[in-house]
Amino acid sequence: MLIEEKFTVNAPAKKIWDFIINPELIGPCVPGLEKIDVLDENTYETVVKVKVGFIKVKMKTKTVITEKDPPRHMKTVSDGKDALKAGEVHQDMTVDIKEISENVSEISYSANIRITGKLATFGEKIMRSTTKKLSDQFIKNLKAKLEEQ
Amino acid sequence: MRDFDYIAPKSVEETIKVLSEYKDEAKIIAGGQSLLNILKQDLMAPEILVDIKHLSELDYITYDEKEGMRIGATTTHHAVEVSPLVIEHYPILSEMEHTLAFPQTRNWGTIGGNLCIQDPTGDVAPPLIALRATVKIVGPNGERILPMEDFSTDYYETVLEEDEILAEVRIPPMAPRTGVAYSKFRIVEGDAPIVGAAVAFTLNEDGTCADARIATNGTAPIPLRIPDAEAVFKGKKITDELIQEAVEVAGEAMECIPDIVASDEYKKRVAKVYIKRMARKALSQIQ
Amino acid sequence: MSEFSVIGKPVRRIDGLEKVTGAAQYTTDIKLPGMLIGKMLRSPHPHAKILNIDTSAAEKLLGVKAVITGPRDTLGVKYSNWRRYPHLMDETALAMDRVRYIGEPIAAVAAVDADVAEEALSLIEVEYEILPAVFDPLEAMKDGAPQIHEGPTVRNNVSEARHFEFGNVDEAFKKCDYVREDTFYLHPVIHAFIEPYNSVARYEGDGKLTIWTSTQTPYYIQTLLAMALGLKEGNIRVIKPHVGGGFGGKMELFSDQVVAAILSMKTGKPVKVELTREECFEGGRRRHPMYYTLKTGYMKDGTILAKEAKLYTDGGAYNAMGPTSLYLSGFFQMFPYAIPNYRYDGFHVYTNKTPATAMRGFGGPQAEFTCDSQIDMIAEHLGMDPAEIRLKNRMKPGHVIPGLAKVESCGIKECIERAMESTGWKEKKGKLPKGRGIGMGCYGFMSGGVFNWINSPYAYSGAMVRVNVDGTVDVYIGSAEIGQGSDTVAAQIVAEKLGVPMSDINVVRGDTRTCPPDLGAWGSRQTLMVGNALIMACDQILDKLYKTAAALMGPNVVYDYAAKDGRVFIKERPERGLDFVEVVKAAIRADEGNQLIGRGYYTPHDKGMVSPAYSFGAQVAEVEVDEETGKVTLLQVTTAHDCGQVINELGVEGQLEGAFVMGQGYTLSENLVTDQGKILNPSFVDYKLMRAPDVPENFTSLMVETYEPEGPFGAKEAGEGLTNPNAGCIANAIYDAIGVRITDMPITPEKILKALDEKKKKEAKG
Amino acid sequence: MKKILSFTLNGQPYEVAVKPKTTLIELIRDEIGLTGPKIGCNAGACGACTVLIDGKAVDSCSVLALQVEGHSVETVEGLADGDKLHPLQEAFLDDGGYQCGFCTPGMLMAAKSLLNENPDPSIHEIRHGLSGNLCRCTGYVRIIDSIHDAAQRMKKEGGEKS
Repeated sequence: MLIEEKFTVNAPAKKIWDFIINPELIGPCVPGLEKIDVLDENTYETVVKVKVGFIKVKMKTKTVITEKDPPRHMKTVSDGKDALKAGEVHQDMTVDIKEISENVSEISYSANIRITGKLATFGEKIMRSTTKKLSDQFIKNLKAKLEEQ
Repeated sequence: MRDFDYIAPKSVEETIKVLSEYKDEAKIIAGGQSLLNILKQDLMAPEILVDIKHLSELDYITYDEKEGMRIGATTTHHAVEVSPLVIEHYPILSEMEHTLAFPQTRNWGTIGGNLCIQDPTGDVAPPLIALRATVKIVGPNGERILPMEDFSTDYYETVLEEDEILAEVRIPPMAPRTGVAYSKFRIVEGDAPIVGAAVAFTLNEDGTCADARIATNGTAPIPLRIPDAEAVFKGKKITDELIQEAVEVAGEAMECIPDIVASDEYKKRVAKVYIKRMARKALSQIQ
Repeated sequence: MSEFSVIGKPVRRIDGLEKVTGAAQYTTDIKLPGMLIGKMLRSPHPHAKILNIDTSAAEKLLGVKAVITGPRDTLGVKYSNWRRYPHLMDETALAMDRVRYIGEPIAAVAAVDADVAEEALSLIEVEYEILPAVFDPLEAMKDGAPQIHEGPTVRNNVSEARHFEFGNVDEAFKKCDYVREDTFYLHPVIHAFIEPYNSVARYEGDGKLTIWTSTQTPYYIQTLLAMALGLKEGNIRVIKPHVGGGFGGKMELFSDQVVAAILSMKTGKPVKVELTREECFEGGRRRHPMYYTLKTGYMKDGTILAKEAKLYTDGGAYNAMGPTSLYLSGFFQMFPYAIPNYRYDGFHVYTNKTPATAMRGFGGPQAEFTCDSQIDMIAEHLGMDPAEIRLKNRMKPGHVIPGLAKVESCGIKECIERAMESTGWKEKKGKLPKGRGIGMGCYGFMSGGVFNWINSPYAYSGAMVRVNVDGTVDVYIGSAEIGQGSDTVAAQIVAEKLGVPMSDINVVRGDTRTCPPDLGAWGSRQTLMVGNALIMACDQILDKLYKTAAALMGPNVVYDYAAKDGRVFIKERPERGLDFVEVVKAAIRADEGNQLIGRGYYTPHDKGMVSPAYSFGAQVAEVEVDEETGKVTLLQVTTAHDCGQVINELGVEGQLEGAFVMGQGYTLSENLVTDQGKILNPSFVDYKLMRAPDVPENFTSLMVETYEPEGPFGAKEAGEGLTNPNAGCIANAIYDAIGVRITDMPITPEKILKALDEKKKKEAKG
Repeated sequence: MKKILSFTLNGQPYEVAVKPKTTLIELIRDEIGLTGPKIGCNAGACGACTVLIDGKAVDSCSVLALQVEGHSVETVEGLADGDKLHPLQEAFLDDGGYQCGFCTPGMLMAAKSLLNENPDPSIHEIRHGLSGNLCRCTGYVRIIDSIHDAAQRMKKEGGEKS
């Protein structure tokens, strides 16, 4: 499943970069985030609880930032496992930030998500809508945080 | 399937009590035609199943000239399908049930269970919405009545609290000069719908539209009532042009989700075709 | 008027009573004392190295009796039906150090019940190193693509290439008035037999093992299991109870069989391994998806001079029967037409998906879809009737495909003509109201594959017939009844030959300990091959009986004898004869009480590369297309099939109807959808099979009888061929109805609407 | 923890202790040992496990065993009357209504349910009545014919009796 989003934020690129590179800041924007542990500069672990239809998923995920080109480009690889073994999620994400004007930037990201196990099969229909919903929620949170200051 | 405990309460009252006690550790089973599949996949792991399938106090179909019809939640699809009362007063419901899933599903599955699972492609809700049905929900604090279209909240989710059950579907008497139609699109017969549409019209004596109802399945995470499209008809004489206009309005309201069977654009397009066809069919029943 | 007593007559099947009373025993019904339940752990990754498997927690679980992994508990033998061509053998029962598709078995457990076994699986910890994966054959062939198998014969994931050529293709193309080239895509579907894969193994000690299993090929299982386990073939007894369908999906050795055997050897108890439906999808097999390019050169009068086919098949992670599907998909491109110049190149490409294999039609459905679609395009281009161009280019009896095949009997002309007549083709073609259309598809199919990949030293089919003193007959055959009715056909052939009633025939089958070796149920081979073996066996018996009868009657001249209706009599003087039982008794006495046994075998000789005989057929479908939704409804379908002499009419009709409906699903609804190697619809809820209300209400099967000299009583196949023309036939009917052609299978309503939109756009532009 | 279940199977009363999660098909096949009904998909989609509950076809894989408390269950094993086959069975034999036979026990019970309710169904009604039963071998045509034939036989038999 490939998710591609593009949206603008009223903030300069540098500000966005500092925000998204910091797990402590970006973490809370992720819907359902329960816990975040920063392991090192480029690695962090999260526990996210989401409801996919009637399925309650508790995903423990390790994310590694594999490419950094501040303040324009970053790549991450994430591997997550559900506590109840409903499935695993692997995600390769690319984020690009483009400053459109002094205080307006465009963020585009594309996430190639591979889901295994029951989540992938039984939840296929719901997964797409849920993923979209979560992604929308994330963007909303991110914008709110970045634009509030 | 994971192990669970099982209890078969003897009444609705007892059911509510059990639910209040176990909260989200309990799950209600009626016919279980969808639930068991979910449990077999270990996608849900309740501590206890509360079986209401056998509750005869929820298994009934009655009709009253003033109040209309009441269908108990554990009434099977098959009972609705063949009920003389249903066939007489709301033939569309019998027709809908006749093509719902398989005979085996209809013989054991219940109308309430179907609504509570809230599969967004489900057949039952759209015609009920078109018929202005309401649902009775019973919980520890008594009952509440909701319009059918307000019952579902999301994919496989409803307004029911952990200690509530859906007890009854109520359908008001059909107004004179009313036509109702429902049909669905499938590639394989007997299969779940890809999309479906229900349309109801009530005409004034002068032939103008007194009321319209449009509801679809498979076009959003929940059964979708589309008031904006209904409004197109209000007070007007229903023509093919008007139907086309309403269909376009209806399309705007849909948020179809693509899946392995069809894209979102295609689903929307076919749902619009079905609204058009059902509108014509409903109209033809009155004229 | 046929002279037969049983052949071609409506007889009840010999397995009927047990099947309608629920008494028929399938492997899944077998429960042995002390039996354990085995389950397999499968890979969640399409391509990964296995770094470590920790089974310690699973082993400690109460109720677990054994846990096995590939490297620790198996011989790691690579096996498959390709014993003669070892470079194609690429699969092991459990992964050794790498997994190549989602669903590949890694470890297995035996436990006291299914719950414990499943829990044990969840306790096995596997450490993977995820490798890059590739899912499309064209991607997989590119330089730099992940390499799924190493080995000297595999290059850029191509495990096998097939080429054949005859005539002078390039010259012929130059001579042609027109040449056209089209590319088609064929999608993956599954066999969808209703009985899942399952086996019960019981190790008896001393290297002896009995296995009950749902298979089309008991003999292959015996030989390959011996190889995988390091046991002697003869010490392995394979019992095939009733089988709940196969369709090509159960003709190989599978992990459930090997794992059940190893678990039984480890625990000393019988072990049952039964796949869930989801496992049948993920860990089973499928029909090959293909990119198929077809170039055809033709003359103004419709004569086809040359063809060139090139295809890339998505073989999945292992070869399975892919190389033969590949070969046949090129071969059947020629059928049922006389193509003077032909070149074929096919490539079997590994991908990180479930392996693809033989499935009813064995490469034919893919070939015929492209062939039938394109021949209609050519007909349209020339303004010819599609039936006429087919008739013009048809094969004729005696047709020779250089180096590949010789076609003796061929009733394609009659098939086309009868299908046209029965459907009112001439009145309908191009004349139906908009939204309705009629289309044709034609085919020819093998009647008994001559492939001996397994390298069996035995004959392809063997048979033994024993006549008891009371005249009852025991028939021992190694062929595999999997629902197609082959045991009944065998009984009919013996009853006819010996002139005894069907009720006196007892068929002993499905047990390698008692039955002769036989290559099994694939390639539409059973009627022809076992039939011929049975005829040989019966002839030996008749020879003895005729000599005995002659001695008993002592006629003054040497007469020919015959056996019919319970009598042995002088052919020219039917009134002069003896009771069959009397002759049998006398024959046994005369031979010092030695049993009256006939033995027969059949192996085709000098019959080309593919088959000793070919069936033919034509199909016409009338469809209605809803132009607002794209939905296709089949109004009427007629098939005319040349199966030589009909042996069991009810059986032939049933096979034709079943094959058609399978083809209908292939064309319109079935599709195994994957996303990065993960099957998204591994259930009968989401994988859309045709159901009773979808079958055309008006289905006619016409039997065109020819006489096939190589067939028993002149008979040929009836079970597979008709799977092949459906997609092309329906596609052609859709084109006739609404003027859009779908070349990308399956033909979904959505694709039809899209094509209609494009057509309208084009028309608007002018 | 197991619970006690009382029900009738092919006319015989049964009292058995079952786990709550045991499905009806598991009870019938694994505990009681009647192997007529089959498991094809275990998801209520193929109908191979079809049995009758109170005369109506139900997928026994999609019913918890405990839910048939007090009900009457009938499997294919209960279809014949001793040695006398049910007209449906006779018709399936004569008309080729089966091939591999794996779907047949479910098919027969779905057919019986249909005929219980509608003794004289049209071909259309039969097709519709079998929508819950998958058959990969026959293409359904002969099954539909068999059921139509059985209905005619039953009508004739009924006529002879009265």
